[in-house]
Amino acid sequence: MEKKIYLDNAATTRTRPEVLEAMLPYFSDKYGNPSSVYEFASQNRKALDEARLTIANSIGAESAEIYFTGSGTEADNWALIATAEAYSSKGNHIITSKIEHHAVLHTCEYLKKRGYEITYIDVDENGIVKLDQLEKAIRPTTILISIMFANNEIGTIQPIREIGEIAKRHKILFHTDAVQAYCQVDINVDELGIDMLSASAHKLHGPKAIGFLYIKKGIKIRSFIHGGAQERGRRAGTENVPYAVGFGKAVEIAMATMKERTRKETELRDYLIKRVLAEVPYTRLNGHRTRRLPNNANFSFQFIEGESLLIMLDMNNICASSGSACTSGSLDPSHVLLAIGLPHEIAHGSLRLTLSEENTYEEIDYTVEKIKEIVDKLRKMSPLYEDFLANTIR
Amino acid sequence: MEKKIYLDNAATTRTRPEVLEAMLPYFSDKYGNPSSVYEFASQNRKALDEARLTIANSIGAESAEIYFTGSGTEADNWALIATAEAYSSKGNHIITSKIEHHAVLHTCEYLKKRGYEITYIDVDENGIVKLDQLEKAIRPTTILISIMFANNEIGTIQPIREIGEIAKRHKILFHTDAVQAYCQVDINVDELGIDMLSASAHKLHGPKAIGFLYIKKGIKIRSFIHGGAQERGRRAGTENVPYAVGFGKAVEIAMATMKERTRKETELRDYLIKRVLAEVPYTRLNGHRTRRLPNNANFSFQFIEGESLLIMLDMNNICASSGSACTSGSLDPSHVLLAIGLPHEIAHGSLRLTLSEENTYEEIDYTVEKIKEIVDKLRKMSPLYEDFLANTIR
Amino acid sequence: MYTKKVMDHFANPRNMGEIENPSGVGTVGNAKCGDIMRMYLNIDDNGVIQDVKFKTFGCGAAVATSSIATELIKGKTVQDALKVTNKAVVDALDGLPPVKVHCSLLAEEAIHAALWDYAEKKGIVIEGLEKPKSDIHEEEKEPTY
Amino acid sequence: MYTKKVMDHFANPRNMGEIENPSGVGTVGNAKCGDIMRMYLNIDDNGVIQDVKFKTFGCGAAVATSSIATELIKGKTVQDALKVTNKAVVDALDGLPPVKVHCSLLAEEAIHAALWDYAEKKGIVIEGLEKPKSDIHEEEKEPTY
Ligand SMILES: Cc1ncc(COP(=O)(O)O)c(C=O)c1O
Ligand SMILES: Cc1ncc(COP(=O)(O)O)c(C=O)c1O
Repeated sequence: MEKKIYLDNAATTRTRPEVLEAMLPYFSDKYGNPSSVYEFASQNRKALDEARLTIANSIGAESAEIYFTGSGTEADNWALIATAEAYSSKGNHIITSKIEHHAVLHTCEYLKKRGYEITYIDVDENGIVKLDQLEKAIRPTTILISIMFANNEIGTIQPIREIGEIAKRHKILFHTDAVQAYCQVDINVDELGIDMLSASAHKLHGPKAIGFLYIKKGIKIRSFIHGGAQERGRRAGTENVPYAVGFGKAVEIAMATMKERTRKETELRDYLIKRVLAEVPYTRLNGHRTRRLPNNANFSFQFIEGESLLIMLDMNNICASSGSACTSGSLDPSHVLLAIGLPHEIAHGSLRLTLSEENTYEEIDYTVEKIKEIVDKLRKMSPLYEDFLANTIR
Repeated sequence: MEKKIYLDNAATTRTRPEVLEAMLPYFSDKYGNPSSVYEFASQNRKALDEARLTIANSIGAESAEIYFTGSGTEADNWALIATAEAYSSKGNHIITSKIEHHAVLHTCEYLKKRGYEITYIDVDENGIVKLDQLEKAIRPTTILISIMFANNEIGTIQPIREIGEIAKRHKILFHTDAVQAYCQVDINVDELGIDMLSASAHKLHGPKAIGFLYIKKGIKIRSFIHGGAQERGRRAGTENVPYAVGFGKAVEIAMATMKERTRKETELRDYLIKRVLAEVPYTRLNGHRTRRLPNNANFSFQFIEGESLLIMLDMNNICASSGSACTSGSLDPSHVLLAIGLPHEIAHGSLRLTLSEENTYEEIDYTVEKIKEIVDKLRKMSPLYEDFLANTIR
Repeated sequence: MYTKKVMDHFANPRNMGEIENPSGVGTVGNAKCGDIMRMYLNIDDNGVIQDVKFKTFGCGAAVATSSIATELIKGKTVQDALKVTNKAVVDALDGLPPVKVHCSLLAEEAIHAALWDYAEKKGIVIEGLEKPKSDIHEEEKEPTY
Repeated sequence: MYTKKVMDHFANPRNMGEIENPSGVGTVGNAKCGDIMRMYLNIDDNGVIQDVKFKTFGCGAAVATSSIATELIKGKTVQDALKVTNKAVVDALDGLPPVKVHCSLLAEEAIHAALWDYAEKKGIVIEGLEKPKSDIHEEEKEPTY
């Protein structure tokens, strides 16, 4: 295939042409600083607030509860660090899971160095957080539960409503990293008992490097980035008007198309999963079979290593990933795959394919054929496969 | 005048068409995540590193010393908070000035709540930091001196080299907020003894919401935003490739045109200052007469209030500001004008006009005429002016 | 930021100016906080406000609230003028941004100050009128830097 | 990320496969760390490496370093093969990314392991050859979560 096949939409997505279109006027024409007094600039404040309203509506929140950030990562950092500081008189204990994104895990490590205590809850073999363990982990000093809405590697969707109920029952704040789930599954913060929620535009065909943190009214956490009075005094820095407008546009489209889009993606995903499991031996699907993101498939191919597979797919114009993009280049296998109980050598041989509505059956067919060829080639090269065959034959 | 006259380039600037042009391919075409393995995405890492190199060269630094951030504000927060945490075993004392941007001042307040001690150095009537006071303020526990390169309100340029020498003599880290000075004055970090430097793209016709922090090699401060391994593990979050490329382009142009551009701006600025001081009675220039940013003029008009003046200028299609954009809407007069010794009522009546190379003599002439009319009108409305006249006549 | 009504009163303030030998004059606010209002009143023997003028040092909202306040009390009796609250001023302007609501308080206060001066000069007591604070910002603190 | 040379050796690995009844075979690395290399050697009576094959489980760099390492030692005497350092491997590939340099160490180690096996089988001592660590990652720690 000449054309590139992009199957890494969990890493980032193509900025939609309509989104770019919406942003364009805010660079060289309407470039005023939204904090300025004059009319020319204050129209940009309106544009910002329109985007904010679109986003607020998408999760059943109010405009005043949405704060733009410079990334999903920043939103996660903000939620954790500022809560930790604001509630330190109540306690110093935070509960999270073993399969969070590094934006949460590394922030927890940072907080640990500052004297906070962190409990990392286990997940079952499908990647679902163990609710009984979660509830048992709660102490009088627990100030925050932070559990992701859906996992970025294996796509498993967490029982958010149940976690929200546990948090509420124990009067503990509940933050969820919804960077992967946002605009892929229905989210209503009040119904689900969510106090804080992080999201990021570039996962839904918006621009890279803008996100938001939802903070429920009445939660008194301070700001994370200090300075000017932007974002109602809670997040300083000259506003990114073009990206906020683009984010708003991306959300508008994603919400309008959600039902039909995710139905199609789910069909294509299931077709992909079925073919791979049927046609590539010694292969497993990671993550929950049905409670998973509509666009996520994650496989482990025994006896081979993920990076080699990725490079060979790349040579065939297929863009895919193993684990999260941010950890590539590292020696460690994915902490998520280890958490669901995979042995190291199998965790190393994993492949994540994440779809968008732009992908076709033709692309998937081509990809499956290539996977078969490449896995075969790599197994022929693998001393592990050699040993396996020797043992089986004997 | 039908056309808008934009004289608020210290608040933000128009994104240059060439900059927008440079960014465009990175939205809907080359949209890959730079951390990904495949070729399609790794070309974006190259684009990122080219921008980084352009920026490094502009201040005599190395590529590996430049870290992109989500704003100038974030760069300031990072420098202060991460230094405070990294050096807390050495001490807890930070020295800054009374005229810093809120990105520094409010971060200092935050650190104060966390047990750090802050000394705010005075400035003289021209806004120049008192070096003797600075040196005397140094204690064995001092870990950081943070003094801005040039002030955003009154344009005064600080004696950075001297401050760098003091810092070096006492083996204390020196951070400078160069958001306003960057690409307006020559900066060589090594020659000036700067250990950390913050800058922001949107002040030099780049996009809003991208900045950088220069961190001299060997300085062991941790990251401020935790998560993925982006920016060599020091600043997490999916990279803003389009804006980084745009920032690089803006710097390339700004550096190439600096000499001629600032010469022109200085001329126009001096023309503006001369006319206003000569033609509007009871007016003073704030900031140093010559050691000031080439594009900054800041006046105080006695007996009138700044916001009224701004709105009336706006009615005449002139965009200007009083103090910093972020504090507008607040009751407090500018902390910078108070720090240079202005009484409150005079501080309230200030006007900042900041030029770009796009401004013309014609625009300045028109603006001066309007200022004269409006100041006259507002004084007629002012009880302070009434009292003044009554007292003078008597 | 401001409503059309505010902008109109700011751009074309009504009753701006002075009155020579007024029945009462009052000044409130202080320059430190960035707004000072002065109200001049001419009140006839029936206690009706025949003329009113203002001078204001302050932001757009300060000018607009002064202007509309003069309109609201002109032709009214002293007693009716006393009933003009800051809320009435805000409503008449179709609203003010939250950070600017204090301007409407200042306008109310300025009217009271002028009436107090009138009462003192006449040696009468106006029922329901308290001695106005000379400065409605009194309780606010100075910025820390 | 990788040089052309690395990509070439990865896409078209030289001497990939097994040798039946080799003079020596060695396996290093471990699956935990994501790379395992196995080297097969056929060494003639003059101590010259006549044939070499490899199998590798690992990343692109692991495959490429194995491949180039076989080229570097094929036809060499045991003594000359011992002089092939990991640096030589890296240079022959026109460089490796810093995080991947450990792969070249693994390749060096795999050669040594195969030579050790050969020496043990023959009951000889090869001067300058130390018993290879079975796992060059031994000293590295497990991730904390
Ligand atoms: C001196 C100074 N520092 C910091 C900032 C903050 O920069 P940014 O708007 O990119 O956050 C500004 C401008 O707003 C500034 O003028
Ligand atoms: C679950 C999750 N959280 C956080 C992030 C970080 O988002 P961003 O890249 O916008 O910083 C990502 C993606 O990178 C993610 O998948």
